[in-house]
Amino acid sequence: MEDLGIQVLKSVVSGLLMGLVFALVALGLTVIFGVMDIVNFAHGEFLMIGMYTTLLTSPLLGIDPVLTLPLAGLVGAALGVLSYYGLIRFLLRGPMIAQLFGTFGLMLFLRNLALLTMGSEPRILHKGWLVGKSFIVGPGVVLESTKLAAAVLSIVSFALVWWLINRTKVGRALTATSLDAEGARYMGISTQKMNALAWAVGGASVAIAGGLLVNFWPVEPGVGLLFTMIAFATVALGGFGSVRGAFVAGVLIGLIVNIPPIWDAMLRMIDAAGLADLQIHSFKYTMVYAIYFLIMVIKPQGLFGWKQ
Amino acid sequence: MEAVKNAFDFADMPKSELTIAGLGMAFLLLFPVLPHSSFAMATMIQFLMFSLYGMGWNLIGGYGGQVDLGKAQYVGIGAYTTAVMMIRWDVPFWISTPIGLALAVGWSFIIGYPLFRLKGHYFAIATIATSLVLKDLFEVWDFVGGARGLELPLKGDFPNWLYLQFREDYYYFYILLGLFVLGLLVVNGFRHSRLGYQLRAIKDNEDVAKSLGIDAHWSKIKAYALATAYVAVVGSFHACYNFNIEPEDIMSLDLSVLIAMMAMLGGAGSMWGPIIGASILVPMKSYLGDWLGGQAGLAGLDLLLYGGIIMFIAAAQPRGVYGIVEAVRARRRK
Amino acid sequence: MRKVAIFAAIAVLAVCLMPAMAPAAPKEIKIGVIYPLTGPAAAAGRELRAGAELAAKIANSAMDGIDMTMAKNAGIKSLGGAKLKLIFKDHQGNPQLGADLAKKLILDEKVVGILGCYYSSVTKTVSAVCERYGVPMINGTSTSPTLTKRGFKWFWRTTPHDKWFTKDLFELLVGLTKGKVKGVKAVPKAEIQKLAAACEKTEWGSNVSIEIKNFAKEYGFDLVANILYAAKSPDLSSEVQSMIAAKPGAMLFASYTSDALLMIKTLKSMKAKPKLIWGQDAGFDKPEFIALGDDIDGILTRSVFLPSVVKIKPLAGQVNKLYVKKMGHDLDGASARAFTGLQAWVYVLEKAGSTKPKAIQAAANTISIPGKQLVVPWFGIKFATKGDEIGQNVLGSGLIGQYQKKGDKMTLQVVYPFDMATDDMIFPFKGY
Amino acid sequence: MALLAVNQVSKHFGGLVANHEVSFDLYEGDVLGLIGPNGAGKTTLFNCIAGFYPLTHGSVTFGGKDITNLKDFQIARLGLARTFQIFQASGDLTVAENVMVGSFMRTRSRSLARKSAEGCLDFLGIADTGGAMMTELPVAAQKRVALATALASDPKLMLLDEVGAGLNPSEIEGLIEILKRIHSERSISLLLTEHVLEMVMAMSHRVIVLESGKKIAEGEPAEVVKDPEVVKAYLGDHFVKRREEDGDA
Repeated sequence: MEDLGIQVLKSVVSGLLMGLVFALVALGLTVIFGVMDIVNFAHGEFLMIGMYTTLLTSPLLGIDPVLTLPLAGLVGAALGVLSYYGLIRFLLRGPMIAQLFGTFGLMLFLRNLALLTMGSEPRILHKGWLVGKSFIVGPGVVLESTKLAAAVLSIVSFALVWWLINRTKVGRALTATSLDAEGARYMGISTQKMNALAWAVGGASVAIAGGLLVNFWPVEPGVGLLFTMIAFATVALGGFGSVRGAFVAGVLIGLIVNIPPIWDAMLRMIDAAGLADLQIHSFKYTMVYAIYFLIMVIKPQGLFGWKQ
Repeated sequence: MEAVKNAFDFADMPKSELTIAGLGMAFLLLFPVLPHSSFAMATMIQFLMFSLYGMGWNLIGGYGGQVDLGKAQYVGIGAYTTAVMMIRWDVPFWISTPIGLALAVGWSFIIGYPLFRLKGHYFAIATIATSLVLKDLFEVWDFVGGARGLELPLKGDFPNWLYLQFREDYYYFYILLGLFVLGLLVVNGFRHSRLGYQLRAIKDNEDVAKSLGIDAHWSKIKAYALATAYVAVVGSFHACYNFNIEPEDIMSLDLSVLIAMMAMLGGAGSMWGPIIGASILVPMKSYLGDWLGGQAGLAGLDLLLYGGIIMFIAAAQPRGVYGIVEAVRARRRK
Repeated sequence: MRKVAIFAAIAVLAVCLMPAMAPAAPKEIKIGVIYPLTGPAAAAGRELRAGAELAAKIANSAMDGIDMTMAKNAGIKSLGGAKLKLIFKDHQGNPQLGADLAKKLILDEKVVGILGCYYSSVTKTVSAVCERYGVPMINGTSTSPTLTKRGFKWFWRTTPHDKWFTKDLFELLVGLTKGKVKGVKAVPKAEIQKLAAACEKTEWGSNVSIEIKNFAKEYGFDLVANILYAAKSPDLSSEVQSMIAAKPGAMLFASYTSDALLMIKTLKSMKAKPKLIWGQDAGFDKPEFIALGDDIDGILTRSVFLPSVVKIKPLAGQVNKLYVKKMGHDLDGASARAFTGLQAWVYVLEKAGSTKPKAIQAAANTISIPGKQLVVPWFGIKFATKGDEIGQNVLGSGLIGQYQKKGDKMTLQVVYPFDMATDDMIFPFKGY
Repeated sequence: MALLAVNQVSKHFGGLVANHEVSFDLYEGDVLGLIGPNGAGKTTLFNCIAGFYPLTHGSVTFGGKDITNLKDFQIARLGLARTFQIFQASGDLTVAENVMVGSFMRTRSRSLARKSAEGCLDFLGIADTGGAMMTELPVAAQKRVALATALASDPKLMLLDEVGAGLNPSEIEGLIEILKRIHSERSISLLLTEHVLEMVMAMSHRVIVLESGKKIAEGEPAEVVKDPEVVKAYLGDHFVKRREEDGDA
């Protein structure tokens, strides 16, 4: 019983951390969708580029990886703006199908550009303030430093974006654009600029996330897809375009993927060896998708969705 | 009977298109006797398979405008039904395939009902989710070999028509070509059917469609089931052709996305679109991959170009390559 | 419309005009080699290609200072000194593409036989093509046990497979309890009685998982956690938590590189303290893994070749020297086995004295290559012709190496088989 | 018996009351006008009748059958067609194909559907546009296509939402002509909402006035315009002022 209690505690802590990481990764995606109803398939590739930026510039500049984060953000923002003016604004004229198609092309392009220039082998950071450190706080409850930093950054970023959207002039302009692009234009708001801004914010936030994550996660050209799928589920579950929704959904997904150890602890407690063959671990992402599907069936707009 | 007449009615197609289609068909019929490399033959078989996948996808994704990114689950159901039935009970291809088709279509009704309550992006992501859930289940289900997959035993005595085992690829080619022609006729019939018109009306404006007595939800489910039939049959064929199936290969997100991409590149919602898309991307994948990756050592350059082309087409003409053709034709008409 | 027509015509022409290659020159024997030269396993592909190329070079020219019969004469002697020509193809990890390439090699390039393909899933489809066409295929690097369970008549495998490797692990564990391991006193069995395994959910990983389960039972160990995890997962903390919570003495893994890296990092962050960590090759012997440095000091990995083998096998040293000259680094498990795979081809052809499939088949089924001819520390090469593993080399054996930090350098020392040990084993693992 | 009976229909959106206890009857052969200022709840009422919105309270019967809980498409199949104020078409279908979709409500056969569609286009005097795409047509023609599509579904009653909006006076005259023919030659009852009062006044046998979601008057057009409450609520200053502006211009 005690084992189970501790395991629940451990899983919740680990789930919260991971959930905040998922939310952080999904933030940019939901901002972009909120403003212009586009799902960016290349989102994970922005993350990958942020990871490589930190990985490569940190030894080059001789500074700690954490200090390169502004640079990663800058690269992400530039890439976002470039993508917007080079591709996305043309896609906006077409139907949703063409938008998915176009950003998928962007994904292939960026991923294979990385493959061509960086090679396929995964790489990791070996040195840094956050690398390889973790803190034990209580019975077996571990806080890994990179995840902790990412979780803090996640909360700060969400608060910042929330503030930006709800409390600033620019934010109101963004909201106006997302509600009614035509109307916003009459009010003297440049839709183009607002969209580009959304891409800059979206790109920067996910690239910074990447720069931070590379302190713990290995990076390879294909790393994006692992996170893209989770980010998609996060954003859709929360309701496309809802910042609050992405936050809640991210944490929810983090908690879901940490259920298996609790299950295992339960099995040990009741000594049900036969059930161990169920392979609960191999279902952890299955559970995410299944729960996503069930919630969508009950609530087709997502948890906090307001846009169709 | 009118359904059959509709399937053979090509009167609404421009003459130029019919001419090209006729030439293309003649080329396909003669291909095995023309001088060709075996790699070209293998590429042609891939082309036919992806054309059929794309035609299926196009029914719901193109004509219905519902972006479906979960077709691989039905490839899996078709392929696994054929493989399991052959391995366990020696059931020939020609019997297991209709059963696989029925299972796939049944499954499509079960998940189609809740799926089509969703719209737009929610729908697209949900199709990915359902496909991944099914794949994960197959990966731990021992009855179908789990992640290890299934290998179809060689029955010997080539050519073996019962189990679709041949030494030479042209047998497979002609079988696929038969399916391809059948598939084209069914698409043509579908275009002219009540469901076809209704589905396009739904894509145009769902509220107007409903006001015209169209049960949008049910129409989408029906078209989805028909799309599933295509994919499942080719899945069954794939199992026999490849002799080995694994969830990672035939139920992956990659395959789902590839199917959708080919159809979209060629032109979603037009009859020739998926075929055009497959005729561009399949040879590109095979030959460019071989030249740039295998020989020049420039890993990734082929897919980089592929991504570039997709971006360009999507930005220039959202209706794909066929959309460009139509735009040119419209300009000439003016 | 016209544009499309032209485009279609060009596409069509491009497809059908791919010229069928001219028939093989008399003094040349073409072997098709299918490896993952690009894609996620491109790094391994480079090693594999270099290994096979080196073997071909040695076979094609007379070389001094290498104690191998194939180095003595230029080309295949029984075929009038015909030279080997390797035709490399890249399957990118895609089984369907692999099968198409095999057809291309067999029908267009008219190869005598095939070598490949590293990934077991690709080897499966390629060997099925070879079986259909009656073309011999030798496989040197795929370790899925199922490959030789199919009763194929045209497929031979030189490398030991995962069942053997897993068995080696359990022999080592038993050896530990009996004090057979170099530099380690007998360990009370209770210390390593409990095992926890995490294997990736793929063809390969799930086979390893099954083998671990079976052998644990056979050797009397308790498998307290047997996890299949989604490969290329963004988070492994739940898996590691479950493993740690089961309090195992040994942790066993089957992972590719990025998962292996994330797994070690996660183990470290959660301060895991098992007595022993073992990896089923793959991700556990890649340069980026070795670059983890102190974190992997004391970790075990199975292999068939480790650079330290040269200490006990002079021939390996001779070949390794050439390899270092070519590539700038030592042979590894992949390149040594690719080398051996092609070497088997040379000896089979020599014995057959013909390029006719039937003759090659007969030669392969009766060949016996002594262990002293090989760079890998095996007893030799001799293929099973009956029983439930037709085509499997019965004289192969695996190694278990341990990462040990010597000064600044991370080395891999052999700890199993016990009589080949190159250094004392570090036990227990120091933990994180 | 009434063809369409609307009983105490209310529709709330959250706290907002869009329709409040609206009742009226429409008899076979009627041409009924539904007027009211912007935001009076005309379109919402249409959506409630046609089943696009679930009702908050009340019931609707059509042809003696309770259709309150039927789905939109089921109601359409009973013979209640509606047109939309804003007609958006992405342009996948030609005009003829659009109209055929209407015909397909009554037949499965493509040849029959085509014949009926051609008849409807001909009836509306736009037979020559059959091959064009919707987006290529001027607004007036688009409106006629929408009418033709509704007509092709062979309804008993047509709900026409702002069918005259965006048309110039001569186009409106033509439209009135057509609607009269639809009413007389095809014997279809009509329920129309309209901003363009001239049109409603010219066509309707009876008029219902909605204001803030409530029915405030019902009667013959000539009577209703005299009703002081209607004048105050709807026509009032606004109407007078607009008249003057038109005069100035």
